[in-house]
Amino acid sequence: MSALLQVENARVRFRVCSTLQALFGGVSDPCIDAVRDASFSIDEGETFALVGESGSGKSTLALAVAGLLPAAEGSIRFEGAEVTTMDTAALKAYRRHIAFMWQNPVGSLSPRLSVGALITEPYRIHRVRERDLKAESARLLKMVGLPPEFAARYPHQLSGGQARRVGVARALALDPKLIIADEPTAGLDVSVQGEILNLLNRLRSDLGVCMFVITHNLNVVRHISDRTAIMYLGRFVEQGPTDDIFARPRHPYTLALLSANPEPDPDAVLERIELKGEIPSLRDRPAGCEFHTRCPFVGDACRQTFPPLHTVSAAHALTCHFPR
Amino acid sequence: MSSDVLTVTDLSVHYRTDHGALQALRHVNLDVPRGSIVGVVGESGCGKSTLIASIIRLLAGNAFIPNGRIEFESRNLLDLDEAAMRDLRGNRMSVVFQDPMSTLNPVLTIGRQMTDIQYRRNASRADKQRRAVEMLARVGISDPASRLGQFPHEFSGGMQQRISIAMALQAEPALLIADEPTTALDATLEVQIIHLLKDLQTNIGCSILFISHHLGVIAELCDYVVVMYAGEIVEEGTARDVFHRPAHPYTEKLLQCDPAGIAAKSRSLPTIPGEIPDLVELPAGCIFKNRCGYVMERCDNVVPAWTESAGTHFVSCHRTQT
Amino acid sequence: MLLYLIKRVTLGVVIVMLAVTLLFCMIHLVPGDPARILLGPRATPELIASMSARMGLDLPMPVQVLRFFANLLRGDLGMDIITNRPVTEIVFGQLPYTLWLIFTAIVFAALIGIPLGCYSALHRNTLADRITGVVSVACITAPAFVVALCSLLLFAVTLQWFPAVGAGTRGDVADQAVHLVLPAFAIGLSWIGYLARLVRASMLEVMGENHIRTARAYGLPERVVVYRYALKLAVLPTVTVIGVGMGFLLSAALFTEIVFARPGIGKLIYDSIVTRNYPVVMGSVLISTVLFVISTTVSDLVNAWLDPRIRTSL
Amino acid sequence: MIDVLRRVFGDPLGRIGLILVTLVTVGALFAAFIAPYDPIALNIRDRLQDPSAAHFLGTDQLGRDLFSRVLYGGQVALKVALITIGVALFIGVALGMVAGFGPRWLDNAIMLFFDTIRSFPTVMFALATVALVGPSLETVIAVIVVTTIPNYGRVARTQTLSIKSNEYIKAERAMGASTARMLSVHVLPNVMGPLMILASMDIPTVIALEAGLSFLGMGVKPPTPSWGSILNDGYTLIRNTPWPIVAGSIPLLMVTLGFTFLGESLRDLIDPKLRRTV
Repeated sequence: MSALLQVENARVRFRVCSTLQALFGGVSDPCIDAVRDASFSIDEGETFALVGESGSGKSTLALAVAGLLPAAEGSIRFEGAEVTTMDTAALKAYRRHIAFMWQNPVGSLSPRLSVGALITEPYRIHRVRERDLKAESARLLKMVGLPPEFAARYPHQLSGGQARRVGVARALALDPKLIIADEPTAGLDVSVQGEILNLLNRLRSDLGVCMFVITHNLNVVRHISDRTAIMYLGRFVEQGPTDDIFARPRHPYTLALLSANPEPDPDAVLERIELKGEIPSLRDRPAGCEFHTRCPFVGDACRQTFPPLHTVSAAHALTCHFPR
Repeated sequence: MSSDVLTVTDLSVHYRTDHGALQALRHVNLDVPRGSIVGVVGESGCGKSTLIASIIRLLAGNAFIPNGRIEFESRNLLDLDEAAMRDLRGNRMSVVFQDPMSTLNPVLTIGRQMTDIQYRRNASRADKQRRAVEMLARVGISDPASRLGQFPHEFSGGMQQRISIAMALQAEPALLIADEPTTALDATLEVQIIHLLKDLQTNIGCSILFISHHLGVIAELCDYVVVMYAGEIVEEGTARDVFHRPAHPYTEKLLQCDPAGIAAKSRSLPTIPGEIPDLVELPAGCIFKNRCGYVMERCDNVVPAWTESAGTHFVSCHRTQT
Repeated sequence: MLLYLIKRVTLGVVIVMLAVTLLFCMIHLVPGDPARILLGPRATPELIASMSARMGLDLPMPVQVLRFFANLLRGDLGMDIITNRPVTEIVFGQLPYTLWLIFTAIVFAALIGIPLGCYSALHRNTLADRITGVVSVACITAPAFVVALCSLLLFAVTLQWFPAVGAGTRGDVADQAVHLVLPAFAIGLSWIGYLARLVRASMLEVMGENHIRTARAYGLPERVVVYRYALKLAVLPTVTVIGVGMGFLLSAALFTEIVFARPGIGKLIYDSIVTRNYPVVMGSVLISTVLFVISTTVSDLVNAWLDPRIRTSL
Repeated sequence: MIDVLRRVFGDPLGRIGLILVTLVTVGALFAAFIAPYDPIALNIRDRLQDPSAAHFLGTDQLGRDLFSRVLYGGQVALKVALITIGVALFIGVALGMVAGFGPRWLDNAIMLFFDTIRSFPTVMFALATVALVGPSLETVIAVIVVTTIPNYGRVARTQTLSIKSNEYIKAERAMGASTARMLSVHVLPNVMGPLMILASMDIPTVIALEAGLSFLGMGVKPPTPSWGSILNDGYTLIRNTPWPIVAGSIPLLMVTLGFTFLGESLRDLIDPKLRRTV
């Protein structure tokens, strides 16, 4: 099995206060772990989804994968090459093979460039001179279902859905091997969400590109990803094949997330799992199982010890004392 | 006294723009029965926010109301002067807004803001504070007395939304307007807020006008549902009617599109192609015709009438009228 | 909070030290011997040498800078080379005049400008707002020394309503107050306009924020919404602006003091520059720099005190 | 460009500004054709005259025609304003962008430099320099350049910082763009808008500063006409005649008002959001 991307025990730290402040304020550690012990791999042609709520560290992990944030520990390998130790030139070469789709569709487009210039920006950055930029922009626009006239428009003249498509077109420019999509449907109406998801699915089957999707919306995940990981407080709590996770979620947090997405039916029998309280601060991680402060099924063991890795199948694992 | 707390009749709201009048709301009819929860569903640009702003009469400066009545507890709000209107706000009707981070004043303490809005009560400061503490406890804020002295930014988003709800319900209003109160929150917090609202509604016995684009939440919380599209109400009925027997093609499509309703894994999700028409130069006929799958000849130039499809179920579509 | 204070004060000290060093460098990089310039072309070499020694100019520059700082720590800014009085005594003798002038000007400007800005914001796009807007802009741009000259010409020389020169008799408060009117007006006029525009803009911004909508949605009386909920936020930027504006205020004070022949630090700097009295120049520039640094620091602290969001993040 | 001018002209404030600025500029540029007299020719017989048909604004103590001196004085004012603002803008933007985009220590160092310069009250700094170097137009220009660099630098830095946090810059970085490309293609065009407006509103400040220095006798050398030196003459003669002060004040107020109205009007047209920051 050839993994395109292999992440092992990645840890990303952020400095939250200065050393001086830490010294004065009696804070023992001026850093927090935004991501901790994250391990996953994405195989050729696969779509991997990372699900979590705000502050779970999912976007941070994606930035670390792209080499945009340094990883404090662990390894991130792309086609066998270690990303964490790459120099500037190697990183630039690496970034030819990965492409980002950003959360904010309009905000991720430079406001003073036309759509045509925006989607051919990767060619200019990587000095790809053999291609005819005008023809390329028409080709890319066509791939994402926009008419070629759009090349002359500016970002503020685009609707949310159109800006998304431009973002996809730009991501496709250099025929990347991996597309990292951060909240691909955020801010879109449900009637437009489907269009973007369908587009991503189509590109995947047509081009065979790998995708790394980051989202808080489990409904999105179900329809586009092969494997899914759930993140809480910077750690993976459950990881496995998407179908398995939806058919039989094992971690209480996964359960709660799934039940928080009710179907539009007033008669649906609701077994909503309501979590207590709010996500704890990363500065002050709970002892034992980090989810125990909110878990409806909390037991004594959860307060004491960090839960062991529980393996359901070769591909499906979770960290919980009492898997469902 | 009618059985409805709020009755909106034939309400239109336009905005003056450089290109002409933008007709944000057109001939809207809406009832909120006493003690019920009415949900308003619609996507961006459907006129939800304008509807709320016109009910609480805090419309933008360039808005005007060419026709309509908004009857609240048997008085037409559009006839009231500013003082009378102000007397209703926060008293008989109150609002919970979408973004909890920005709805509270950042430089005043929670306690100050919660006692300020009790200015109508002829009570001592201590008494007002006691009332604030009591309300905070009711919305599930632990150790409320000591938190009165804190500023909004010292609370998390979910907590801020609880405080907003506490403020809104402090005067036990007859009508609570909730404008996408959970959109800015994470899913697990959304569940908490929905349950809180439902509990408080039963306890206090007020009516709620609940605005959301989240179909699942509306289905779970609301008794009646109103579907809006491009400034019009296209369908209205009990939650069961609307979600089980959608009569308008837009409702039908919207329900199909909601990924939460699609249990089977699908690589090709339903969508509603096309875009909302220009509200300055309205097309003739049905407003939804350019995106409708059942479009007929009549849709092109005849505006569909508002008709009863079954009992409490209303719709404006030519298809149901044949 | 304490840490922030320490940081600010350290930064202030560093800035003052850099500024003084810069001034030293300028004096020394400029061609020509200050002692020679001071004594004129007919001075004998011996006289120049002794003057140089007295001013410490014969020492290498870094030593001079260090000596200056060492003396500074003892509160000694050197001697006036003409009158031979301590510079500190001269500077601190003049400082109160300038401080009073600046203080009166800014209070006068705030008292008129802030309410004017509020009024404009609340009556947006009315005729009154437009007129206030145009007048404010016109006031902002009028250079202080031109206003000083024109008001001197009109109110003192032609109409003779106010005295033209000086700061009034010592001890006679009424006389001193009368002498303050025109200079304070000259400095404050542009600040009226500036504050009015600033308060109007920030008031409009605050009034558009969501929490004001919330306050209205609770039926709070408009008076409470404006003065308790909005104004407190809207005046925050003015505090910063006044703090940073100390530099402009001092510059304006210099012109006004010269035009009205008032004592003060600006006049002192001007006179000592004209007479090449370097120790006095150094001393007074140092003091005005310190004044500026203090005022920006204080305004930041006041801001933090007024705005709980900043207060807790410190 | 034509369109912008037309829109500025449509706004009453903008129209006044445009007219005032045009009047002063034309007067200065074509002073040689318009001025009825030589601005430095002495004519002791006609000294201290009140305004008349022969001398619109009267004459000074040396009998020089004040109207002619005012026209030529405009040349000095505009020259100083354009050169200083151009140079200061260029250096300020470069430093500001580097500070905003570069590493933390560089940012701190540049900011410290800005703060130090700013902490000298401008005029005192100018006076000190002029006193040391000797008065001349070049000195005035150099001093004003140095003191206004921090103004532009700080705004450029703030703008850069806010642009830097935008997702489109992150997107560029993720595509592997170099710092030079990000700065020149994506940051600079977005920084320049607000700065151009700020610069146009700084023109009157600079002109006033030059006039102020000349008023103190620290600017242009006599007999070169400058609005400031006209005012200086007027100040010494204040008890004899009001006209030199009037003659010096009118063009100064015209030009400051004109440029400010123009700047305000431009700013409202181009970027209403900027009201607060400038």
